[in-house]
Amino acid sequence: MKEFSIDVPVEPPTELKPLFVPIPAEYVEDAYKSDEFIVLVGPQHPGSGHMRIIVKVHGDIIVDAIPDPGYVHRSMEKIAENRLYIQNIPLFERPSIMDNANFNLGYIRAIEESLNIEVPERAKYLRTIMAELCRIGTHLYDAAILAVFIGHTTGFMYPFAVREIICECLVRMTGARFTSSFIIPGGVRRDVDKKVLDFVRKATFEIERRLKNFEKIFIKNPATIARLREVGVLSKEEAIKYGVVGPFLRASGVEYDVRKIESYEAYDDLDWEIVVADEGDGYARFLVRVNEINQSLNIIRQAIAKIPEGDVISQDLFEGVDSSTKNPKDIRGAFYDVFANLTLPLGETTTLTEAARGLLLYTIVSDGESNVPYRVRIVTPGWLYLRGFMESLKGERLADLQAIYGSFGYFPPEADR
Amino acid sequence: MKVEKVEFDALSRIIGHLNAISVGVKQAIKPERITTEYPRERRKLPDNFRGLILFEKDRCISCFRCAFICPANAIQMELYDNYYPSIDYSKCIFCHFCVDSCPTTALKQTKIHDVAFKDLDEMVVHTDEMINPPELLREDKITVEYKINGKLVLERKREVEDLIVDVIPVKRIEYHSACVNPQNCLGDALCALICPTNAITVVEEEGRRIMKIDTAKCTGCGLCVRECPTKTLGLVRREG
Amino acid sequence: MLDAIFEMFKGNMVYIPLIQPIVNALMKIPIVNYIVALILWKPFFAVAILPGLGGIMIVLLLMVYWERKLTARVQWRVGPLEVCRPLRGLIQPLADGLRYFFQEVIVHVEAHRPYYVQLPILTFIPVLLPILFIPAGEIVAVRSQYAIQIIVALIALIPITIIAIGWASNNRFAYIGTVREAMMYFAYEIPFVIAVLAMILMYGSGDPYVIVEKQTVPGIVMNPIAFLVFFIATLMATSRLPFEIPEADQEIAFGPFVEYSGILFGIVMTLAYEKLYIMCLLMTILFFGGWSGFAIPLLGDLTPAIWLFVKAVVIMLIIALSRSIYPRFRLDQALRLGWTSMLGISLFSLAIAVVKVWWLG
Amino acid sequence: MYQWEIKIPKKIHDTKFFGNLKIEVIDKGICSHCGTCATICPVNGIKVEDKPIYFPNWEKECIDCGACIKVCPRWDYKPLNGIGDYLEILAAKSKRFKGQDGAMVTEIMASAFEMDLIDRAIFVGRDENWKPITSIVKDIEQLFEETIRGTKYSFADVMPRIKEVVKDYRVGVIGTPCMMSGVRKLQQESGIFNNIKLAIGLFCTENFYHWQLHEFLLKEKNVEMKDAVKTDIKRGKFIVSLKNGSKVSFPVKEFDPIIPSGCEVCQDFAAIESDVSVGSVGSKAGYSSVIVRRENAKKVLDYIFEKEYAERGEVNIDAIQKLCEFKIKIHPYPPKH
Repeated sequence: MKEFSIDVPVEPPTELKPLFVPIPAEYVEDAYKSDEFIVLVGPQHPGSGHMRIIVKVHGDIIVDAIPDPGYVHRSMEKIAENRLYIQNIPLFERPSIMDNANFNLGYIRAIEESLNIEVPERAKYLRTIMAELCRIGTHLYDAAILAVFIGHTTGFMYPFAVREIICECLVRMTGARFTSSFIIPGGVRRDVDKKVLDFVRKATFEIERRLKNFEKIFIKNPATIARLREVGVLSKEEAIKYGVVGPFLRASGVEYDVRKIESYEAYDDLDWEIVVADEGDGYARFLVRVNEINQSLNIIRQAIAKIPEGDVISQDLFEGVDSSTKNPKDIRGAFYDVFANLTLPLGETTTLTEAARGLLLYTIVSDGESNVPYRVRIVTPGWLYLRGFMESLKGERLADLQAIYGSFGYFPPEADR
Repeated sequence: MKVEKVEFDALSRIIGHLNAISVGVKQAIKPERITTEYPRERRKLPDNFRGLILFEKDRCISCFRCAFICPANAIQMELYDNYYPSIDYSKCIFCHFCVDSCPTTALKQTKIHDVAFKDLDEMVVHTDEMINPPELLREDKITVEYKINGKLVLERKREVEDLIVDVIPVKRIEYHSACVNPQNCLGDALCALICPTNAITVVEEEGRRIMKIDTAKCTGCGLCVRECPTKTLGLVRREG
Repeated sequence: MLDAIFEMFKGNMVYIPLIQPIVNALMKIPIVNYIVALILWKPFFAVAILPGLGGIMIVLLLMVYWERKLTARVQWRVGPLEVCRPLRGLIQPLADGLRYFFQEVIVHVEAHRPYYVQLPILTFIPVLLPILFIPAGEIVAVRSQYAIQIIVALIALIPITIIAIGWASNNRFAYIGTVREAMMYFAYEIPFVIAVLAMILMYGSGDPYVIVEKQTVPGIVMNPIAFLVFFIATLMATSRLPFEIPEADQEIAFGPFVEYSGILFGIVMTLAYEKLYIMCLLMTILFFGGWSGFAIPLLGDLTPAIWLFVKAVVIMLIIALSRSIYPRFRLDQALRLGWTSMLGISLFSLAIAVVKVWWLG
Repeated sequence: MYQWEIKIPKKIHDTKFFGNLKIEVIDKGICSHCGTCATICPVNGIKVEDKPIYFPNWEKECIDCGACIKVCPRWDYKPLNGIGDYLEILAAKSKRFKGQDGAMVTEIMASAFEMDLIDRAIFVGRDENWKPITSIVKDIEQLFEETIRGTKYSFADVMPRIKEVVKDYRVGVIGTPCMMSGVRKLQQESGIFNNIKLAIGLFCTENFYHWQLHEFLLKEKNVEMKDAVKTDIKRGKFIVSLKNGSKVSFPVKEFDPIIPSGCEVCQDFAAIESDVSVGSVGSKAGYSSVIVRRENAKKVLDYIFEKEYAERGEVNIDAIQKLCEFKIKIHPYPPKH
């Protein structure tokens, strides 16, 4: 079809200038001279917010999408340089509060690797259970956001209701619904008793049962499938090229999971599979995460069945510490003595963690003598797959932007750190 | 594991629609509601719940550990007869590092998580306000507990849960400060300045300065040891 | 002159045995009797009370509450509760309306100020016009042989006001919203008209009285396909999920209504409910036997009006469920649905009607 | 009950101890700018910067402990002079390091690291303007950096940096004769400073404030310190070698107007109180004279020659003796004017 551009001089809107939009003025002018126009999605966006996407549309088709992240950048890496190693634990939970255990775990593992601490088996299992609970929570949260993006309010409420059960599990285990700061170098803060673990085990079945309702009303709902199918397709090659990570990479057919490749904690002892899909479209990305929830539930059940008795805090920590209490089951009373002057040996440690949304990297650089990190580098999954997200928007309809946004589960605080 | 392919032909679409509608109708008739009507009902919280922090003055040894470890800088030490902590709840993130740091269990967790403050100034809870729990206006008559027996049940009991938890104090070996390297001493008397219980005293005479540690008064907080620039002081186990 | 008008009123009053003693008493008082006569004058009663404005008010209050409560129920929540706890939050919509009243109305600089302010109020005209032709038993404003056709024609006016609202807003999102509204309008209007046509063909008349009379078996049983088309068209026309495309708050932030605030927003938001009410009245007449139902002696003339109203409201309450079941389709998917499947099955329903009328009598 | 006592010095003036120090030493102009007082100050109040030593707000913040007075080398000043006691005098040239002369300072420190005698050493580096920057060296690798070698002829805050490491590590210090006196006084005063395991003194006639030296060279001699690659004093002449290969030299006498008053009363040329003194005087070009004074230094030197890190040269003790006497002559105490 031949297109005719209207030869009417259109003034580019002045509103773009004072908004500190990171695009040149010519870009806007060019768009207005041709048949295209620019829509700013965000940052006060009804779905997620904290993120602006500058979208150039031609009719209803997105020609170009430029991300404008950083609205919730809190310079965590810099803040971390002024805090004790132990004080960074609550800080590093904050990028993604749903996923706190995984974010916590990555940091703690970096410290442990540097200090060469052997973590007791029981603590490892408890950490695995917590990490998986948080993974389910995050996937549910993302599913809920996806539902709200495509206008399904029930699809929003059901996952949040299920997440409430997870919160109940976490509050019984750790004492806080999220941001539990429960994982500490050398183990976990205190032992979790058998009753609570039993509750968690029962809760997994309840979660599974309730998710069946969710599956019928949202996941397998033809309207949902219609919205997500063949939308924002990233082929295997593209996904690798743009550095997409986590379930979104797996949705494009790449079998990559840090938990399998560089196994940590108790994942090696447990029986589970990497979930992969071939299509690489929005629905595949969603389904991969839905299936991962089932895998995670399976992991939790196995972990609770296999969990050994014993200490939860490494004895190495108490060595050379003049602490009054040296209880390997509860850190209470000795927390300050053990951790306040924690100093890492000179050098650099890096850990990879499979957070819910994908690969999470922590690098701690220590100068060997101060009790604060010299440098901490966090690379969050959100930041890694932002490029892939933007690329998958191109060529889709403006109405699909939300569906793709939701299918990626993009979480601005996590990406901005 | 490969994700199962989802059919999208006419028949499966119709089945999908019917499934969705059936769930909607089913839930509309008999919902599996998990909401609690909060101020009237209250969720039962576990004993280790990290809520408002209470303070027991007798146990406190003014060691400043809570103030030092606080990641949010919410704890300030206030001077009464000794130094005691006060918490700024506008900063507090309820990580309870302070509670875990306290060597004498002077700081205790409670299940109180819903306190209203009039303004920011009031959010700084001073020591004397921390000793007793805040005034509680409780509307709740019912305690709801999540119970899973095959299915999640919200067990509603007509009882009012006590929000204050009995904390078992941790066992602790007692210490006191001692002068281990008198030849290192500069006579700067920083220890005497920092000592929260005035256990270290300095008497100045002609040409000399006499330093004394009253071990009876000393709580073994270790502040002087941390402060001393020359490693003169050290902690010694209290005998008996 | 006045007497002549009074006589006209008196000659055509709604007879309700329940309140007849009071009416009789009031009719003896001068001046008041004029007012009472006017109110109970059937055409006026139809427009102003039932099934007209009064009905709309009740529907608005009930519908908003019901929709929120039902959605909450499906979603394992409680819903509005705190406004008047003994009534389980029944007057929540009233409180919301009150809030809209005291909220500041902002008219932004680039909007076309007169139209921007007037249009939400003007939308009442196309909404109320069809009500003139919807009879409820004896209570009717304008009696016409072609009432159904006229109602369908007048309903088609409503999207135009929405488009005008979007135009007056002068906003990018409002623009996208109006374009979507216009497109949706074309998608559902043709199958909708064909479905109505099928029913008219079936009953052999566009006169509601004839239609109701002929429905010994409800129309939904006679031609379920036409009902399906009509039902989906209703969802589309009133932009309810899964066809809440013009408003789409996550995508284009309430589309045509993005700039409205305060009471103007309140009025604009009721538009969809008013439209839904009219569509449901029409649906009741076409498929659910209109105002037919067993007579309640005490209510007299009011019985059919009540039946019509109750049936319409029940349908509305069922439609409210769609909101908690479906997400939103994309515009092109909805258009495809309108122009292919719905057009197809609407033609099929027409064929059924033709077959029934011509071959089966 | 623990009880111990500390001697406190006598106050001359009725003010806080830092006030006494200020009046008697700093304001009198006999302060050598060694920074020992800043090293010991328990409240970290005394500041050593490129200007006379000061304590901002001392009236309030000084806790009146008297430590600064106890360690000040110039409090109750009795000048030391001569070549001092020694075990051995020798000249040597490092094979591992390249320095201004024999690079023996770096060599001794590096060997001390190798012998596990010290964990940290405090060196003076410089920026492009030859402004001294002290750095704490943790291992031998850092010693191979270019900028920490060579004489800077400006005051540096070597002593205050000791405080950062002395609590936890064994330390090696390099400094001017006045700093060496300060180190000895510190060790007398508090046991913690026994962690200073090696003190290397430098031959010194006088030292300058960096800004004064910089300004002097810029205005009088039109020399930008940025362009300099080496500064040296040879045979009574100050020599600046520039990047373009040319050299600017002029008699040291011309420095007279910018010599700090503290240096004008100092008669200690050979760092008498150090463990080992190093300087260029008394040996051939490319060699350093080393005066070994104490056993610990002797061990290091033995180690160096055992491992053959350095080669010996001829030493001319008379030349050193001559300069010691010369310094007494030009820096009389009490000063004449």
